[in-house]
Amino acid sequence: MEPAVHLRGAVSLLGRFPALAGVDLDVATGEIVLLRGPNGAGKTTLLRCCAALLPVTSGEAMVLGHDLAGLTGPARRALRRQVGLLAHATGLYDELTVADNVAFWARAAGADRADAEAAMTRLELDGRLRDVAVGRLSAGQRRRASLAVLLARRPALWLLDEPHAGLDQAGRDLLDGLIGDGARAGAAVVLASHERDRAESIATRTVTIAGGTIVDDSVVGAAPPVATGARRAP
Amino acid sequence: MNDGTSSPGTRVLGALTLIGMAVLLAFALVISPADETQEETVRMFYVHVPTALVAFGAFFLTVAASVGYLLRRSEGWDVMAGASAEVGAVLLAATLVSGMLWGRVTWGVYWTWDARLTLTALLFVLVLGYLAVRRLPLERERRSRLAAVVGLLLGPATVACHYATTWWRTLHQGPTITTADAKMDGTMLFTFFLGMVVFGLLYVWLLVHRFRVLWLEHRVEDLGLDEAIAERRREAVGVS
Amino acid sequence: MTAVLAVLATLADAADAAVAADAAVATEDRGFQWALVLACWVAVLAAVALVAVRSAQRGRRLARQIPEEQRRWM
Amino acid sequence: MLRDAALVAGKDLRLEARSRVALNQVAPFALLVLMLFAFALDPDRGILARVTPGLYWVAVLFSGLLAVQRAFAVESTDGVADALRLSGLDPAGVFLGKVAAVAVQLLALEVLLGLGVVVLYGADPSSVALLVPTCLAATLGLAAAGSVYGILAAGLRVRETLLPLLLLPVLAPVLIAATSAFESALGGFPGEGWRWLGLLVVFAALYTGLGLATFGVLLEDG
Repeated sequence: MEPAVHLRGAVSLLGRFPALAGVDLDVATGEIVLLRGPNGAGKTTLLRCCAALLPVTSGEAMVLGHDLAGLTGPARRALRRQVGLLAHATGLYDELTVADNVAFWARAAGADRADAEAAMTRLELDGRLRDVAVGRLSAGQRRRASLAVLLARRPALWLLDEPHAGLDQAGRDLLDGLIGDGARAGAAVVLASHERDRAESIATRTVTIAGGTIVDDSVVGAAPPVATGARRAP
Repeated sequence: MNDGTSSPGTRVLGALTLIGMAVLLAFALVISPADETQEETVRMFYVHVPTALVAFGAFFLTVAASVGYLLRRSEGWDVMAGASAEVGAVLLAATLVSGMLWGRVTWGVYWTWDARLTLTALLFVLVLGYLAVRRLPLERERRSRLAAVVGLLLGPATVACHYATTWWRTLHQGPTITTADAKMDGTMLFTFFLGMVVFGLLYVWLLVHRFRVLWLEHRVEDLGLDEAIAERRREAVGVS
Repeated sequence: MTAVLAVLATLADAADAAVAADAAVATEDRGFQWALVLACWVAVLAAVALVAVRSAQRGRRLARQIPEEQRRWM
Repeated sequence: MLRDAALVAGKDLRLEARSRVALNQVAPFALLVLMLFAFALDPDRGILARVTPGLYWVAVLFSGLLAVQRAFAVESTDGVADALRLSGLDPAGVFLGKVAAVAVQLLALEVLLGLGVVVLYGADPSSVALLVPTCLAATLGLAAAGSVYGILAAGLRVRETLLPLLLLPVLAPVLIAATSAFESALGGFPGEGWRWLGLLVVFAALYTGLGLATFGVLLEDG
């Protein structure tokens, strides 16, 4: 089966700085890859390249069956629609409520209102928080709202940049459960994290990146964890 | 002599332009007669009208090259659009200066809201905006793309501005100014066409040089990329 | 743009005032016409020359930084 | 495309309903401009009445600039620009949605400013047949051109200064045409105004078409 992500010698420039200096990486569907490495190693750039948000200047880059080189409008849109990116920024409109935000982004990706409601329920945002403007949420609550958007869009490739940051214990457990469910449902997951213990417990593979290249790629062999939340998966 | 943006071709072109300019100056300032109605001020037209027309041509090339870039995404079109806009901006400034000085001596004021003068001023601001986009500190590909769209939009903007300013002046029945009311004799006509040729040559000459300067800027940007990648990879040593 | 037009309008007003003083002389005086004609040509040619010289300097500085084979037009 | 447009427009109007930036900041600003003009020009000598069309459209232009700036500021904060690119929305749909939302807000502003010039400057708005279509066409042109340049400048650090530089000269024909059409209408000789209305319609159609064609390029990595 075709890997979800296939990179060979991928170089990506930020201005004149080679943030990625030749990356070789394959991620299969159903895999949970932990991406670790020091600050400035290229983790975020790698995730953004996989989302077709940054151009790969040279080298091979295939994501979800699309060649990133020469990707034109409609094909690029089709690819991006299947990618869920959880970045440091929320990607939400601060002045809209959680419910409005999740509904808008879910519907933009072709999902319907029911998907949005189910995702909010799953992230425990269906109570009081539902009608609160995103700008007035705490950092952890915002992260949950971003996760709800990701979940509602049902992406085939999850790109999570420091997903545990800012979440409380319950939130982290919930997130781990979601990641496990996603992978079992056939999504490929790449998560960049400094929190080694927590991330390693869910990852099926650990990849170390430094200086814009992969320096270590080892199979951990952990089975995806079972969802811990009492609620049913959406 | 690989020390700049010259080549045998541009040297010949440059020599032709300079000789042509000298001949043009002789005709414009000495040989051609003063006009009956406009007297000596007609000598400004030999610079005013050619710079204006060539500047419009330069604009047209910028628009065309921008479209070319959007279709082909090749560096050459992008650089061509930028180079043409730069030279066009200089020529437009020359048009404005000569137009204002002519206005000063003929109408007694530096500026009137003549349709053509207003259009030229608008175009000048439009091209300044375009050049501002070209100087944005962005990744080259993105900057080229934004510049190409702005360059493409110069076309319809010019057309819209043309109709708006023309109707604006004619419907308001302000001072109607026709610049072509002078009766031109043979020498004057020859001087005018010589001016067109010389400023055309000047444009092409400058265009080629600016194209090469912008091209070199890109090459300098690319410089040391392999070295930078190797250096970046050395950061990885000892991390795993 | 409006700001620019406003500035231009102000300039025009200022010019108006200055011109009002010698308007009568202006149209008759050929010396004055010649002065403006020369000013016009000098301004245009000087501007073009300035741009050309600066461009040449920049081209030379850039060309020195890159290897020979990338300057094949020369 | 139209579904995406409706989605984006609905989202923008909901955002305005919640934040009330246009209502609480842009509208008072527009009225303030009208008052400042009255201070700057002597209102007793009929100058104000003569230049009402121009002042009205200058006020609309500046408020429109603020509205466009606001409409695209919300798309460039906190990862929203990335989210928009990942959303799968059709760029042409996003463009139409933004145009529609900006146009609706501008039309509301124009009604307010219209009341303003009637009350403050004593304008006579009886030639509705020309005034209303002029407003509609000018607004569409303003919103379309504004959206093209708005998204172009949205992700940039210099957007507050770059947008006026790019947009205002492009909108000069709209200012000239709308002002002239209003002059004809208010001056009681509407016949001449139809030609200007034609120019406004062509401008609006032109920039809507250009926006549909180029928005994908601008949004791709904008």
